[in-house]
Amino acid sequence: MSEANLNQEPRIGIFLCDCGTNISSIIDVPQVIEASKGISGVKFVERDSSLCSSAGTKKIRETIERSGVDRVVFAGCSPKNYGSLFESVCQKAGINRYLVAFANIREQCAWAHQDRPKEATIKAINTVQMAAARLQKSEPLQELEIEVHPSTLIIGGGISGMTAALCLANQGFSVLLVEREPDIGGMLNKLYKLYLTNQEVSEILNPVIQSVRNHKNIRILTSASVREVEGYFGDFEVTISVNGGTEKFRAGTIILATGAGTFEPFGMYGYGKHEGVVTQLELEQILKQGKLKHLEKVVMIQCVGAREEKGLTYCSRICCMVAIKNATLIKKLYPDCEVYIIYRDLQTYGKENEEYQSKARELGIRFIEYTPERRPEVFPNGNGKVGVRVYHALLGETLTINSDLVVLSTPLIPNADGKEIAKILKVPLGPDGFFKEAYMEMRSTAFGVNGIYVCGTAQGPKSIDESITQAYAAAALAAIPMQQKKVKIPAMTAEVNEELCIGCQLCLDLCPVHAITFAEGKSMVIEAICRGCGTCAAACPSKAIAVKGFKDEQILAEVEAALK
Amino acid sequence: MKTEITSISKELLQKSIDAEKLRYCYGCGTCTASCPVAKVIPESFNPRGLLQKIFFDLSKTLAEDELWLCAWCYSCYERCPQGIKTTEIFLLTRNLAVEKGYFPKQPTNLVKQILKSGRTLEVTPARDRKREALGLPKIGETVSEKALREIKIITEKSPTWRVRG
Amino acid sequence: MNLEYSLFPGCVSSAREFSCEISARKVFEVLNVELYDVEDFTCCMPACLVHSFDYATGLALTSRNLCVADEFDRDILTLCVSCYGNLWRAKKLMSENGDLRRRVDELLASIGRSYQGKVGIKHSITALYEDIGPKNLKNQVSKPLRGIKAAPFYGCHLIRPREYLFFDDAEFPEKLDELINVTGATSVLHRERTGCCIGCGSFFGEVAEEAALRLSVDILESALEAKADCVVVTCPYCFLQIEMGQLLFKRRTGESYNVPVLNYTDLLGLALGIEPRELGMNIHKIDPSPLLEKIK
Amino acid sequence: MIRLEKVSSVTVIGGGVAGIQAALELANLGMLVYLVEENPSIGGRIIELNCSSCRLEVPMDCSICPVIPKIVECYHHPNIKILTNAEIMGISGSAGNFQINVLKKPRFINEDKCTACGACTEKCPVEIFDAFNMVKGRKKAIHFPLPQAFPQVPVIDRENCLHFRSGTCEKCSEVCPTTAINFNDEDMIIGVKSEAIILATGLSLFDPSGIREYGYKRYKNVITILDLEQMTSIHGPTGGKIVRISDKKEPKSIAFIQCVGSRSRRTNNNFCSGVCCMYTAKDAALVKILKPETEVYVFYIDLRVFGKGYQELFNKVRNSLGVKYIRGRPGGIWEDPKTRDLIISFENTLTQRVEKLRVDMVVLSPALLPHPNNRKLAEFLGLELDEHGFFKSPNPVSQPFDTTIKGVFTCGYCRGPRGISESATQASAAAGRVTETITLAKMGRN
Repeated sequence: MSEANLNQEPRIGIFLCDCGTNISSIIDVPQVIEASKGISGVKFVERDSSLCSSAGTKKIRETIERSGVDRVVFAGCSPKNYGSLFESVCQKAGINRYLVAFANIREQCAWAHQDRPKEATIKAINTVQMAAARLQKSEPLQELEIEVHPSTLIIGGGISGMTAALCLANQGFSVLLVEREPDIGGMLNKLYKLYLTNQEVSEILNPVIQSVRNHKNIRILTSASVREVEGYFGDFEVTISVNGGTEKFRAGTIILATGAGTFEPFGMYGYGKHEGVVTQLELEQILKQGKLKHLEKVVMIQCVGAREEKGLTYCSRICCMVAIKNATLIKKLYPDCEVYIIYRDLQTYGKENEEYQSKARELGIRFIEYTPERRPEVFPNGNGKVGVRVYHALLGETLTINSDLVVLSTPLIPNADGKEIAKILKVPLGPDGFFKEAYMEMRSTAFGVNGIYVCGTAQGPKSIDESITQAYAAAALAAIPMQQKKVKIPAMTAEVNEELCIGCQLCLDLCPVHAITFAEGKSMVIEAICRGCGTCAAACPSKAIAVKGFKDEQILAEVEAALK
Repeated sequence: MKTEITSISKELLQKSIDAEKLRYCYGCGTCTASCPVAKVIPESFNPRGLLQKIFFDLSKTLAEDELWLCAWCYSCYERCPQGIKTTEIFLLTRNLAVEKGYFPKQPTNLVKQILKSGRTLEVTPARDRKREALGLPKIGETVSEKALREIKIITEKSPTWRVRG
Repeated sequence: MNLEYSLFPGCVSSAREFSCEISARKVFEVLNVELYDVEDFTCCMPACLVHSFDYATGLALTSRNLCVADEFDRDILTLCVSCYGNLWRAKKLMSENGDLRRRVDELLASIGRSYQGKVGIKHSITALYEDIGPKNLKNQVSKPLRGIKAAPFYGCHLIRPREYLFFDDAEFPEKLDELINVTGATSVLHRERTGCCIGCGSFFGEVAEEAALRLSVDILESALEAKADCVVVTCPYCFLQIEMGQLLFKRRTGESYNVPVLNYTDLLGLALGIEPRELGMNIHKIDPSPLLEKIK
Repeated sequence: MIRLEKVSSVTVIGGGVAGIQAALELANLGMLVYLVEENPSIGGRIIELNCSSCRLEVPMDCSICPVIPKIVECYHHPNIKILTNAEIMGISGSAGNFQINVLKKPRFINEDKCTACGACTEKCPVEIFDAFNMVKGRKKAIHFPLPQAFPQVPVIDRENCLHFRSGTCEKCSEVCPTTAINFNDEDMIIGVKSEAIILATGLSLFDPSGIREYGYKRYKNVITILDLEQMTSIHGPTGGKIVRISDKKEPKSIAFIQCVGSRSRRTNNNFCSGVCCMYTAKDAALVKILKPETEVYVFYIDLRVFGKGYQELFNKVRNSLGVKYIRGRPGGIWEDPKTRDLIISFENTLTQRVEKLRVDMVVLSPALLPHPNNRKLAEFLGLELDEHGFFKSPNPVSQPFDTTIKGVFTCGYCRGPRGISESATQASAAAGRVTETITLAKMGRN
């Protein structure tokens, strides 16, 4: 067993993986082995055909224990793939995980230069040398373990926020639900009936509101907003302004469910100018109040303000279905009414949506395709009628429809206060203005920032079932650290050398996450908050700050090895 | 070209359950892409466009020559992803056209020939003699009297078969 | 094997394209198959024309022919794929016992007939393939047509729609190719093999004529691209269109294709050792003799 | 750490993206998870896809790379028991107490001993058909699973292995340096008790040869998008090069055809597979980036660009990369018998022009169908399926991943078409729902 001893010369072991033939078919592995053996401090170079296999991991552990090295380089695939696996194997063999380095000779050498094997081999040798050079200057680091407070702050009391709240509260966690409006329910309060099931919204909304209100683990604050979030994952300190004053709360995790707004198409297709031109949301209100008078012809226009080259570039995902639903409702109310949906591409993805579209077609709702090059025109046509002139791209003809009502389908847009919330929570917004998740494919409800999650239309336009799904997913992610009660945070945080610190406080202003405090004339890093970005270290005029694991001497050693 | 959209004919939809399927057409163009007529005279015939027109403006479509250009080859019928019985829908629409008094010249003449002889093509005595000369049996200017009589009885019951001439 | 059929010659072969009927009668005679003429058959009353005027009346007129055929205990044998497809369509529509069927039954009752749909419907090609079979045909070939490359032209209603025509695949049929190869000739793969000659459908005067001409030219080009010596058809309508197309093209441009068009029965007849004249090949408008010389 | 004997157990059926993600969330929430997978390795459909962004260094979502660490994590998680080569034989009981009988078929190779050296596959004398290798089309009777499957331990095809057919060959076992091969492995029935079940059976592929006019399986250069994904995969049979199957030449023009068998009453698949428009956009981009001079066409009906960033990616693919989009579903394809080029007949429905296009290669996007195993599972559990074979939800809006039976939940494609991202989100969600349900049930009991 080998404990890294800084007084001793570093003892390095190198594992080289063939990755089946992925690496060995391009890179001259024996040459890399030969070169690696010459690196100072290297005690062994071990080659394997597949280190990630069960046999491979067993071999890693045995080899380390037998040789007594204190640092290990893995030359193989990207650490994205098996990095954490190899680190944990090393840890079991007694090696601090911060003394493990990776040389990516598969993606960055073998694959990137598959047509130039000679150069790829040289690059592979360099990559291994750099990793080893860096390791020689590395120190063992200890991760900080933080207790996670079993409570969640949920911002937004719409269907997503409420669903997440119930899921967590039912697991015994305490939830604080903060809603900006005087009442919970969110966007659904404004809607009439649901697509797919044609139920009234209240049928699904009311039971959820009741459960949330009656749950002993949920506390609701309405007409309230989040002012400030301090602290860190596991122990956030939240300031909420409510009832004209502010209150402070503690939360282990935070879920963002602030929802979205709707685009108001003033100046487009006569909206706000001609009577008889409304948005889908307004139509929804009219239908809900039972005030829709008999109509002969209704025209709905899709993608109003959406899917544009500039501005709102995205597809709002739900508008086609909303239009088809409202068209269906009108058709059921007045079967003789002709209903037209003028669309660009029908977004009736999947099974249920496509089936719903078919049913609408069975009811005789008619679909007209337009292209962005030739948009429909809306004009007043006397007697309270609105004319719609549209080039039916599939017919190759211009049609004129003398309609009683024109309904514009407008996209969901980011909430106006999104920017402020993003700033308070230090989470990113995407180019479309919606909250930007960590990674769309596998982590659509998480942020790069740990302990904060997102769900519902705050993350992007989506339907009710998709919002509910995301709410459960966000709740599951938030529940994991609270269930485990503790989280480890990476040890690569900034560190202040008090002797060198001159107290200029430059770092305080620059730190994007407010992890630095100032006391007794010196800067101090709160490790639980610091994400190791290195901004402070780069800026410090007296070189008093360094990021653990990324110290200047480590980086310089790596650079030196590269230039050798 | 401007068109005021009129109500779709209830008659057409009630005629046959297959015509209902027309509503499932999302205009993918498989029919036109498969159509031999559209291949050679696309400016005159486009089955996809024709289906859209039937759906959007039936009354105008009834008067159009395009309706009679389908060659009845069943290529589109065979390939339509939505299983729309295109060929049959064209036939039904032609029925409506005839009901409304649109009698295209050539088909009408052929039908008259059928009423007269039981065949679409005339067999003149000279042609019949040629048959004989080639070793084929003579068939006469008309089909059998009995058959011709039966054709008359059946067609007299149809209002649209009152082909004046 | 003693096969017999009720011959349903169809308007085109009876009134125009005699060669088709001549060669079919001769070939079946040689194969020892009895073809009976039926007095009361009429035009098949093609859906594209007759049913266009009145669906139910048209269907009654077509079904009447099936009723006539039921008087004899023999399958119908058509020479024209249009008749074949049209009769099958009637059989299919009559099997769906809806309002349409009831209306047609009334009309048939008015002439004292009732639809049974007992006898089968064959085309000369389906009879040759299914009832006699390529193997039996091959055994009877006495003059294999080696050296001839033939471009098969299946004809729409032999293969489409699959909904009620089951003879061959609608997109990649192979049975006519197989029958061609039985004669010792070689079938060639060409792009228009399942194409349409527009003969039995499109009606609108000059526009349709123009379309027919262009399609004929396309079919000929397709055959020539595949280096075929002739086009082999299954239907007098296709025969007529592809021959006429060549004559019209020559009149219009002065250039001629001179691609012989053969009924499949012509090809089979030759292989069975029948003289071209006996098959009516002497009345073809595109002279087949250069092709016939190729055989030797 | 978590003490397993006290915790609740959940069975996840299906080891694809959805199943893996659900298993991981549950395991991290402190449950004991049985992950049952019918194939010899976990990973599911996604490991058949290519790695695009890592290769291209373009900001494009890679389908496979973010999933690989999840597969590894899942395989090594102390709370997850993975049963590969396993078939569900029967399920009894109800919510809180399901008894699941699993038939674990033998692998014949000791996963702990195998070093994946490949000596066995090299020596094996039997070649069999390989559906995932359009180019070579062959693999050995003992072979590795797809390159990104886990574990990377060879599999023996019992049907074709000479040892199992006639007892005449033990070549693989003779050359194995670690004596990992054991022909005497036997079937095992394992009884699993679970409080809840998550179904994640995934999808199956429509056979596009059913759409006869496109000539799939008849024309060599008509392939499916999965074939292309394999070809463009660095692990694939061509090492990432796109070639025509007929002559192994790089195509100068490629046409993609959407909605092959989907959105079709003719095939009884009257639904949209939900993912094809975007994976086609991604692969069309990949072709263009790899070889910008390639002409790329996409035939579509409606562009389904509903997801986050989809429209923007599509704009880029069409406007910047120059992929030509044509609205129209081709009528048919004819193969030039000499060159094996493909001539597509189509109508551009936005211009009403009827045209022909000659291309070197055609790539079809076949309909994605629910997994056939759903029928059997539905029978065991008394679940309702829809007419296509997707699991039904009691209310698709408010209970998107519940089923008609208490304690049984779904995630991923088995409930309806969805992409990787939505499948993964649903998997996390289903895990949340299961935990909630189990906690509530326990509190009710106590």
